[in-house]
Amino acid sequence: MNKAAQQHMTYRQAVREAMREAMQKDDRVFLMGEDVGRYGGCFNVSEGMLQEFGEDRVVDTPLSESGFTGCGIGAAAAGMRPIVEIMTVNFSLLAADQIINTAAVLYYMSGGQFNVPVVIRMATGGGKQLAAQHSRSLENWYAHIPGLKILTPATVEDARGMLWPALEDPDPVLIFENSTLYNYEDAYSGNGHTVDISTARVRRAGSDVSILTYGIGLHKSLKAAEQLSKQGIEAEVVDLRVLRPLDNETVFASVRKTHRAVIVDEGWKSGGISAELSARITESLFYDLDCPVERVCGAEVPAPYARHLEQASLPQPQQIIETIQKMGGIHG
Amino acid sequence: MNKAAQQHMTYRQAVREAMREAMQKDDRVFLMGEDVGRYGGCFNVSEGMLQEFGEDRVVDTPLSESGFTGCGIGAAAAGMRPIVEIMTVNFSLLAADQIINTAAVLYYMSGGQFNVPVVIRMATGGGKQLAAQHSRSLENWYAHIPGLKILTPATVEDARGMLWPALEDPDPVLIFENSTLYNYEDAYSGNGHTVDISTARVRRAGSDVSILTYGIGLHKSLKAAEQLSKQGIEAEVVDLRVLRPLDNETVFASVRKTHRAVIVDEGWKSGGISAELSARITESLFYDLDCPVERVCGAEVPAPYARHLEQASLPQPQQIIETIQKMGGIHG
Amino acid sequence: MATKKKTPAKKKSSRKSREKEQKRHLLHQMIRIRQMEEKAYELYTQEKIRGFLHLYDGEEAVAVGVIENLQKEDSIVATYREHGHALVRGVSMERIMAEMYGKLEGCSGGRGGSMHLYDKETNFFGGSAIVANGLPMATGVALAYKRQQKEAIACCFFGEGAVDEGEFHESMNLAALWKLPVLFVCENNLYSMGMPFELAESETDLVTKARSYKMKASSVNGMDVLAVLQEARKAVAYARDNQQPYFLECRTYRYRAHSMFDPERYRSKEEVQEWKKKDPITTFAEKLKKEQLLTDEELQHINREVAGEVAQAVQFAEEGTDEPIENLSQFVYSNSKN
Amino acid sequence: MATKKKTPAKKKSSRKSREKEQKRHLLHQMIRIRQMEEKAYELYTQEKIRGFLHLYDGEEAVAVGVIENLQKEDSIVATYREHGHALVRGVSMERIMAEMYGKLEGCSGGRGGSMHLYDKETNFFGGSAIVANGLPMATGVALAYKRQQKEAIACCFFGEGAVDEGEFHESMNLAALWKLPVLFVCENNLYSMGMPFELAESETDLVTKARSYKMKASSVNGMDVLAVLQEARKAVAYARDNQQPYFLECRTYRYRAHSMFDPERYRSKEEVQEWKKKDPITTFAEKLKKEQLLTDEELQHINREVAGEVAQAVQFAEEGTDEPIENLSQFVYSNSKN
Ligand SMILES: Cc1ncc(C[n+]2csc(CCOP(=O)(O)OP(=O)(O)O)c2C)c(N)n1
Ligand SMILES: Cc1ncc(C[n+]2csc(CCOP(=O)(O)OP(=O)(O)O)c2C)c(N)n1
Ligand SMILES: [Mg+2]
Ligand SMILES: [Mg+2]
Repeated sequence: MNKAAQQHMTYRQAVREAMREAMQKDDRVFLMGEDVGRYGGCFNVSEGMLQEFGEDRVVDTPLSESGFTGCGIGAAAAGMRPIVEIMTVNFSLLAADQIINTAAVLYYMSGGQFNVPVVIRMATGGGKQLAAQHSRSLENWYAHIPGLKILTPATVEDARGMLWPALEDPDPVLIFENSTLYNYEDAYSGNGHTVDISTARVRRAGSDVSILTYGIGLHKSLKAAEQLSKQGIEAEVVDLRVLRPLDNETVFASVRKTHRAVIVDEGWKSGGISAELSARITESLFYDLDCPVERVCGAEVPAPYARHLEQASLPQPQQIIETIQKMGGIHG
Repeated sequence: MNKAAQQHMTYRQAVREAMREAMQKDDRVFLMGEDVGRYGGCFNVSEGMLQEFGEDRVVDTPLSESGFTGCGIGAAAAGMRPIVEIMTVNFSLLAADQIINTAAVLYYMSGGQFNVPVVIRMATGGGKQLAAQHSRSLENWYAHIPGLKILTPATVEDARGMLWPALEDPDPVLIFENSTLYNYEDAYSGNGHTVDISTARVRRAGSDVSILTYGIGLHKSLKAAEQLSKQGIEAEVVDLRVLRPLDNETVFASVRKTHRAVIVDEGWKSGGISAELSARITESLFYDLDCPVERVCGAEVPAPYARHLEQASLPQPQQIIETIQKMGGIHG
Repeated sequence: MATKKKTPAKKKSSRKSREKEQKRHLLHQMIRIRQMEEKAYELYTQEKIRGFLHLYDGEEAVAVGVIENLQKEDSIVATYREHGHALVRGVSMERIMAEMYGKLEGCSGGRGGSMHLYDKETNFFGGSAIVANGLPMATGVALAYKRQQKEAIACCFFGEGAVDEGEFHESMNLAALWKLPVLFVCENNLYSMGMPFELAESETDLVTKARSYKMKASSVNGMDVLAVLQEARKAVAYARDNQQPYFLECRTYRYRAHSMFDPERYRSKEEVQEWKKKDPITTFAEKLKKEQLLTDEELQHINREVAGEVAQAVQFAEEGTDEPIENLSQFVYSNSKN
Repeated sequence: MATKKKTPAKKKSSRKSREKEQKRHLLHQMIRIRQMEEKAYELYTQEKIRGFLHLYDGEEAVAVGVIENLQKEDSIVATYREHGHALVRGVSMERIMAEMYGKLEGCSGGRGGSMHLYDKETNFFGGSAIVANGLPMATGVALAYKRQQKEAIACCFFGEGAVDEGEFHESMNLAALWKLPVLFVCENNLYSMGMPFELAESETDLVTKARSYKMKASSVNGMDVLAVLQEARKAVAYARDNQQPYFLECRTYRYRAHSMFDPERYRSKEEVQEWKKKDPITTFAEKLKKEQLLTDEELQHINREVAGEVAQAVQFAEEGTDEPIENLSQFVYSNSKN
């Protein structure tokens, strides 16, 4: 390992560095969104970028989610490489028309003529007592839509490395950053290398059960896995990284090995990515399974404000542990 | 059976009669939407209602999906019983904010003070060569959202009988009418009775496999079941009717009996209702299953215009038949 | 709220005393908001209150001046910056404070928090934290009232940032087209988070903008509670009597950060200081003193009284109960029929 | 498209002949649209064309008058009523017809159909069937051009129904605020499906509405191709030279049903007849004849020529190939890198 490997970086810095680097590399890239400039980004992600790149490339937009997202889509179709920031996924509902009726279909509808190389970043997730309108994890929802690619960086490395390939991708890519991760800090090699945006990754090897997760769920799952290990249960933790298209191979390889699967997702259970993974696993690996696939998901309620209620509505390591302990034939 | 039982009625007429009756019964009820009045409804559903009920109760709205849907939500919260018609689910993306950020959460967020007894009707589905922006089946998508109730009438009886209980329901109810069903005609008892809006129904009894479906899928599934029957395979066809909350009991009872399940849904497979059902079945009936749950869904592409391509993208009876024939241990 | 004994007197002096009473009442209401929020700020730093907290310091004259004109049967639709509106509408400080604590006794049962105060009793329809999302709702409430042939109006508060959103446009058109009794109150505090008004709007004359929907509109100094009171009185009367919408811009300023986290890189300390000189509470108190409607002692008395109310509200909140976790799913759906 | 030999002459007569040529060209273009759509109508009744089909009869002067002013590097964003725009932009009638047939040779490879004509070659960005959905895109295209320091503008066509949508509002504000070279062309044909304009808009003076975004705007008789040509020339020049948006209302009328299914309960036959008297093609042909720029014979010649073009387009479409079903998923995602 080189010296730079000692470097530490927050997830927030990683996203910022990724954007800075992209802007330096390619002058078609620009950032637009509410308060990305003067304010420094509502999560302080783009701090200093206005000063570095100027108003033409770090564009504060009025409160017009549909307008500016559509604008980014149009600019992308006309040769630019915009990074559109929507503060949180909850506000993206106001831009749903542009994302789904335009970005997701333009390439298909035009018979392969107009592609939309836009990157749309947004914060997602709950856990900050922001209540029903500010706490959703709708990446699941967008993952239902053909034509979109859905990335969910959970590590500093991915927050740093996914943006450039997303910009290089000719199709619309949505990047969901769990807002509770912005302060998360980790070692970072510092060499600015990119990562692939098509595969899932095994973040912890194990033989007894596969935990399939992404985003904030990765961190909770790793915690649970540590605990389980003390009890002699070795969980393999798979970070999905990309929710659309899903990387079946990595998931299946893990489940084939462990014969058990639990999906951990802060999003609502019904019709979420957890349902899809469960369905795919039973479709393809039915006879490999030692017991039914389990799901540990967010409670199906609008997020409550009160802390104890909100925490109860989110998947916790303890729940993951208990779910796994009860799985058929598990030892430990 | 009484004489009225001989009566026939189209699905379109059934929806219209349901609306007329509701307006006659309860003067808090009114209909609002684009072209519901003068034009008679874009699918001719509300023809004649403007003349019968006047402009105050059959309200032609400007092209403002978010505005008039939110208006209906507000009016509902203030004591009215609006039926909001959004022409098709594709345009409802423009009203996603009001449906999800307001209607779905108001009751919860206000600690049980303000309920939203609005009914939002919209056409859904493909098959009419209307291409990518006009052919989606997004009822799946809305079924992911806690706080909403999702109805999918597939029969004349349900088209006629679901509206009133939906209006009586204190919560926001979305009714999805598959646009290819409007001309579908069936016997109707004519006594205007209502139906429950909480259960699934077995539309055809069978012992070998359960086909779980709804909307247009019901009709395709029944066709497939007839064919299969000739080959000695008796499929039980379950019409889900309500996509949220799902009626687990009826579904599970059927699968417990047949030990095999196929889900038929015109919507996209990944993360749709088919995934959810598959996941629930394996979670609860893993050891009852003779083979993995199968899914026959819409191809994951934006709808193409060309007829042969579009038809290839939609589930067809033949596909259902072939899927079932290949299921483990099926005789016939 | 301020319960002063009325002394019988000649007609003129009775009008004078009514005026005095009303003015003191306005002052009292503004001070209640200010003090409640100062406490909320403090409690936030102590992590008693969590989530986002959007304070209204500097803007009190708007809520007080407008809401003073509303009748009981009117309704209010507000934003996430709505503590003041809820309070002067008549939601008790105790229930507001308890809500910010996330307690069952809160006005939304602890499920809403600072951004989602609700109170059916006073027709307070919340508390929406999606910018401009309340405008269609207010329009719909007014539509209901019109259908029900009530005399009531819907009063909708929102920031100038909401004007950029499509929902503003659609609601303005619908309300004007259908002649609905909505009072749209735009609290123009010159910033939406860090975005200066003039960088967000191609047309900064909001009255012109409102009139482009053929809606009656006017603008008022939102730092002057009497000016707001008077202009809003006309606006409310217009909406109610003519069954027509009205757009009222109140030019104001927020002293504090947008929410609790905000480096405030977008404006200067001097600018904030300049606006503080126009403070709606201190300038109004000065004015009353000059008019000999208020003594220093009386002002202190009001402040002390309100401090007592705040202390009691905090105690109420502190003693509040937590919703049992098994009730997490309650209110996702209603149980009863309509 | 009409390729006439230029005869050398004196300056004055050469100007005259240029004028003559241009006018005939305009007429020719309008006739091409009209005839192509008459054929499309017929083919629809024969179920050769399916889905929705929105015809432009009566509105031809708008597309022709505006697009005539555009340069090759400009782009167009249109709606589902876009056959005419595509055609006069330079997409061949053959590829348009093949698209309506759903053939691989169609300008969208058969995936788009009537509502989704696209052609990258001519910067024709489609063909969106969601009302107002093209306005943000056009704004974005203009933003790109401005950043790229191209001289190009984006020209966006939409119906007056789109004006009610929030996306109109947001796009107008962004374009004006950021000074983007977009030409917003509102085709005001007085109805959005069955909704009469005056029942949908609180302010029916669209120029006033556009100006409320501080956008330069004007209105023109959309039944008069020369008027449109001239007004659009100014508008295009303004947008290009000043790098600013422009809003142009073209007052026009559609003769046919909204799409192919439409009981037309919302307007009278007489009203349609009245408008037909103002037909952009017949009135313009009459005018040219009066000005002795066109003879009956020449008109017949044009009509015949166009009929030939239409026949050839139909033949092309008929002979087109079907996309193999195994390619269904092609173009959901691109395969190559950017
Ligand atoms: C649709 C939407 N976009 C963005 C946000 C994030 N946000 C919350 S408040 C705010 C600023 C709103 O400014 P303004 O309307 O002027 O009200 P003020 O906060 O000044 O009272 C923003 C951008 C949001 N809540 N909703
Ligand atoms: C967002 C949306 N809402 C509704 C529709 C259905 N619809 C298609 S065209 C149309 C009328 C549009 O009228 P206008 O904008 O005036 O254009 P015109 O058809 O008159 O050219 C409607 C309501 C749609 N396509 N998109
Ligand atoms: Mg503001
Ligand atoms: Mg029109």
